[in-house]
Amino acid sequence: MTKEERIENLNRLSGTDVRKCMKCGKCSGRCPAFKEMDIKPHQFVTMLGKGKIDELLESKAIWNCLSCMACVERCPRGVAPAAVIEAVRDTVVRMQGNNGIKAEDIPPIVDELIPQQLLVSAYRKYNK
Amino acid sequence: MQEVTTEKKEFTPNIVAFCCNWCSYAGADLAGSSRLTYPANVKIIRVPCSCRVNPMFVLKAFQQGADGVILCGCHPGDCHYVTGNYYTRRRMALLFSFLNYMGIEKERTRVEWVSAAEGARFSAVMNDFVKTVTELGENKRLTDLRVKEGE
Amino acid sequence: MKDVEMKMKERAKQLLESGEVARVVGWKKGDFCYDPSPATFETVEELDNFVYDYFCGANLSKYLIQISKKEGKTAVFLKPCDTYSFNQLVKEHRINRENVYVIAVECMAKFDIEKIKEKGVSQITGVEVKDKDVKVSSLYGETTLYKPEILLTKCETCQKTHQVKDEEIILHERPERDVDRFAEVKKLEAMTEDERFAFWKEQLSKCIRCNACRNVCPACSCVKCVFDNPASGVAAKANDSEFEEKLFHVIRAFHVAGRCTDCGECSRVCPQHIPLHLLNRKFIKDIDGLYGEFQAGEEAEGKTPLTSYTEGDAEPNDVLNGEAK
Amino acid sequence: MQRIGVFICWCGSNIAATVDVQKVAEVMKSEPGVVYSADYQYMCSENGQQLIKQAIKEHNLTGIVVGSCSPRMHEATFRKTAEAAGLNPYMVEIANIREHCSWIHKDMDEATEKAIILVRTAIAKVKLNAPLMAGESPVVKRALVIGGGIAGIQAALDIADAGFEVDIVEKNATIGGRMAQLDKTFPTLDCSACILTPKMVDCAQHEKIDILSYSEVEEVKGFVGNFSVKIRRKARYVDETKCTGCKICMEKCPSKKGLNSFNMDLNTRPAIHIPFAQAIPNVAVIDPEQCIKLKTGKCGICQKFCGAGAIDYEQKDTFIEREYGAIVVATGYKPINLDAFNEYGYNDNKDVITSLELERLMNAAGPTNGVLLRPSDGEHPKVITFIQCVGSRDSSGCGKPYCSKICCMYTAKHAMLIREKYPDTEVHVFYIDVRTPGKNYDEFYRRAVEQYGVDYIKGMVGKVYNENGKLMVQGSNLIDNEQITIESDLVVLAAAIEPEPSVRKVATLLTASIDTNNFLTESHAKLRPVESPTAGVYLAGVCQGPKDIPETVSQASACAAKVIGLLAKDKLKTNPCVAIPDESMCNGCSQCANVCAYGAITYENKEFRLGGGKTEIRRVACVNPAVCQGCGACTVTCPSGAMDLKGFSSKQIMSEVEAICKK
Repeated sequence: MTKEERIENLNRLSGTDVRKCMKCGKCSGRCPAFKEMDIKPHQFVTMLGKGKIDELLESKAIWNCLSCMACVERCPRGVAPAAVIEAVRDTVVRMQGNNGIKAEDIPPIVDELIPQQLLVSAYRKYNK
Repeated sequence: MQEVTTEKKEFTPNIVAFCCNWCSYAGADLAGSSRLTYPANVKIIRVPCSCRVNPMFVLKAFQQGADGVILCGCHPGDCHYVTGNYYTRRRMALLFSFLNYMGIEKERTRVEWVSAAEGARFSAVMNDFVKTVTELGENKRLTDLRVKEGE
Repeated sequence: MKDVEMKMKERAKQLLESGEVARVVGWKKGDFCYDPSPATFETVEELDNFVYDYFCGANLSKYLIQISKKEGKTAVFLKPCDTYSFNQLVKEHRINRENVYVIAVECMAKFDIEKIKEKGVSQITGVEVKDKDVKVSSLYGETTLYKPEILLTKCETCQKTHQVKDEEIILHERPERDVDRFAEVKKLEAMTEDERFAFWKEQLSKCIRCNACRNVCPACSCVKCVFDNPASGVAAKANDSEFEEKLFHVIRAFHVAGRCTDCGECSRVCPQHIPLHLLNRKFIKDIDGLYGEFQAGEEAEGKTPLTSYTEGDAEPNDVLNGEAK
Repeated sequence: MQRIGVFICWCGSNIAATVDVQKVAEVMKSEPGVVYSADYQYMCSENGQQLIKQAIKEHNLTGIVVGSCSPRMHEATFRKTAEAAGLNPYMVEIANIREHCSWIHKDMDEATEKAIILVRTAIAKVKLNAPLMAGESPVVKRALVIGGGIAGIQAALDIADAGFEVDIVEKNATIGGRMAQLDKTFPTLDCSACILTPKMVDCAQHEKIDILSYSEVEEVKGFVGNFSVKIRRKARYVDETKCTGCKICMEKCPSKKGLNSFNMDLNTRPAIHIPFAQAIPNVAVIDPEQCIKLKTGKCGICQKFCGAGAIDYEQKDTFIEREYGAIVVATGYKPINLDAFNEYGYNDNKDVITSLELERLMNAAGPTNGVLLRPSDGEHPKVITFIQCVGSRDSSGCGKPYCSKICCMYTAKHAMLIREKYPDTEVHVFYIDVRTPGKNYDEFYRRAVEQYGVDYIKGMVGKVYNENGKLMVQGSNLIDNEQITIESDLVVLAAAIEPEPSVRKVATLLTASIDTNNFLTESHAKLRPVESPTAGVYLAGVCQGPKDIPETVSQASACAAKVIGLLAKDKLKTNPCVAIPDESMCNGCSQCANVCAYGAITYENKEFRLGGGKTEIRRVACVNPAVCQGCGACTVTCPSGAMDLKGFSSKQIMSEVEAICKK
């Protein structure tokens, strides 16, 4: 994948328009995992906008993000920083070349309380 | 074969342009005062607002031998009459789509928004439209939809 | 169907006898079994000729423009498709709603006598329907036809339901259907410009300008038609260029755009069998696609798609180039 | 039979260099209906016009076509020329053979041929022209101002000073509006009341101004110059003519627990009250929801104590109807509701307040007599955190997509005032951008930073939560790329502002258009910024868009200038090119009214003869020529073609089309 394709791919995966960001920092202001993150939520948005893909893919923060979606909830511009982080995380997982989860792994771990939707999205996320 | 090609070269289409008084007609004036040329076969009819253009005027033009009809108005949101061109936009979108459905070449009809400041754009739009219609050739279809002669 | 007719007749009688209404609008028997016609019944005696059967395709709504102006209340029997036209006319202040008592009647689709004749059956004396089989009796004997093949064009894709009623006479449930009324339009859209032009040229060349489509259309209910208006510049009488003659159908279709309820009467009455409904349906399809689903006659008030707008509407050029939305 | 004269202008060499003007004039001589054709160097010159006038008289012309520059240039000139020669000015058509021909074409033959067609087209049109008369309508020399805030006050004063009667309709019990609630005003820090109340008094004392407080507009009929307005005077249970404003009733009233809306509900007031000390009119009003007498029938103490005998529990809403020539809308704004922003804890913590509440807390006439005490415990706050853009620039759907414009400046003002009055207070401001375009505005903001040491933090707050009685404000510091938490005693939210909701009703009554944010739309964003598209209606203040006091006052004065210009006329000349329905063809279907942006079309039931002694009543459209602007939207909507446009009739345009297309 070329860099351009990768940027496009990240934009598509995240489904968010980074140009809508007005750089207010409310996402990072709200983030409960802020201190642990090497790249902060608002930086994910601005760096994707600037095409700094390599730095993002190197980031440790993608494993610190709790996916609590507080940043998405609070963003005044309808930008979804968590979705960008998620997109980077997905890309990294996929680049590792391994399926994170196999279909046959699922039944034993199914708990009745786990929402169906979560399973489906987890399967989609961790499967190449 | 030979004959057809020479005939095409000589063909100059007859174009009717409906322009709203406040934006596009003024844009055409500006094109004039800036000496921005466009072909002489474009003739402008002044209307107060693009929403004054009745589909019947457009049809009449075609039926009388026009080869292309273009409507120009203020940019949406800038209408002198506040909402006029919004109605134009719907009417003409539906009318032109309908004419195309009846087999009329879609290149013959066009709506462009040209402000009073866009003299250069007016000229560019007209040049482009004339070029498109010239390539398309003479309008034979819309002169008569009901009678079997024509084409 | 006989049971429905009985019930309707009974109800009409009650309404007239009690004086609740001054007249009832319905259908009366014709010379043959297949040509009932719209009629006004003012006395119980007149009801002897009342009929409601598989040939009562006519839309009664338009008659109410004049009738609803008369003194006293008028009861009218409306099929599902007729109620849309009724609402649209109320919206346009053409029908005085207070003066009309609407009785919704069931409709199991109506037959097209021309299609029956095309099947080689003539001199018809009656029909009997059982599921999808239609037993047609004629002077020459009996023939069984397949119901879907002899329906009026407007009934083929009808999924309409009553939009207005003061009471209803519905004895049978209508089977659910899943049909795409735009299928024919889509087929035409998929053709090339040349093919489309050839199609319409052939169709419209058949037109004899009898004005039947205009006269039957509930949307074409102008006090005076634009084609009869010398100031419009299209009236044939005022113009030697025959403009009106040549582009009649384009203008007519545009005039009813956003107001046409797709009742299909135009195609039903066309003596030349021009599929005029395909013109109207193109507008309906475009309106649905560009400005959101809209069914004229669903509401008895509000604006039509052509008298409203949004700031982000599609650009005409984009629509032409298939780039809208 | 029409007798047409054609006049081809050379425009020096502007036209003559590319168009063979003599040939054009010559060709036109043989056009049917043309009885005279001539060319001249400059038609618009004194001599050229003389030539036209002479020809009109000598040849008894019934219509003329001038082949010249754009009608946008000289149509008016030639109309006057025609009129001077006794020809109806609307029997003139211009063929634009300069801008649309000679200037854009180089080939003489081509340009001449086109000029011939353009002149022919104009001839075809003028043959169908009909003499038109500009209608006249009288002007009622009185203006209505809706809203008694600073915008309404300024507009009213300016109009009244020009000698015209003005009524101010204010829905509250006093005029003064939002400005009366403010403490100091930026960038000069004058006391708001000190500059506003004299203007309020001026209004009250002005012989031309009538203040209708506690009143609302109920119905508007008519059109520019001739509005007829029905106004509801709400029952205030106090006779305005008798009340002296002595306030004894307020002292004696036993029901004192009503929230004081003037103080943003931060303290209470009696059921009978005067909203604030300098209220105009200085007359009490009874809150019927709170008054014991009105609720239970028992009490009546205020009536007992009122020396003027002004209390009247039986009072009912009354209606008055007045005529106006012009209407100014100045309905103002309110801060948005903050329910959707629970991250700032506004509803959960007493010490999270809005800026407007802070204004009252800092005002000497406010609930704390001007001493800054926090609402929860009355203590002096030591750390105060301001949060800007609360609900502004928010496209997520919770707030408003626009910038509220005034918040940056008032926040700087608050921060500065607090630091000056209480130097031991720590003041932080979270901002996204600081926007200070205005005279002395940026200097003002910089003073807050440089002189008063206000801590500006670039970043937004993510949440405010209460921890052991302290307000923890957690937000971004984007410059240092860190997340910080400030332990605060008071949090002040710069809530977005939105148009006062009652503007919707006013807009509907006036058929004035309104945008998606409920701001009234101006006629042209740049060139007609204080006029509504509805003729005779003008816009002042925040009802048209966010703005601060200086801008509001300028706009109000601009409105006044427009109103004065209108009222100074005895009669209004109306554009005669308006829509006209042919009643014999009208269906009364309402489609035309649906597309009319001006509300110019109404319907009435008319009786028509059907022949044979029969008649029929039909609903038909009527166009008010004083309101119609002549766009023609209705003409295309009309299915029967009953609606036509004078000066641009269907027949005229059709004939132009024909003239152009004929090969």
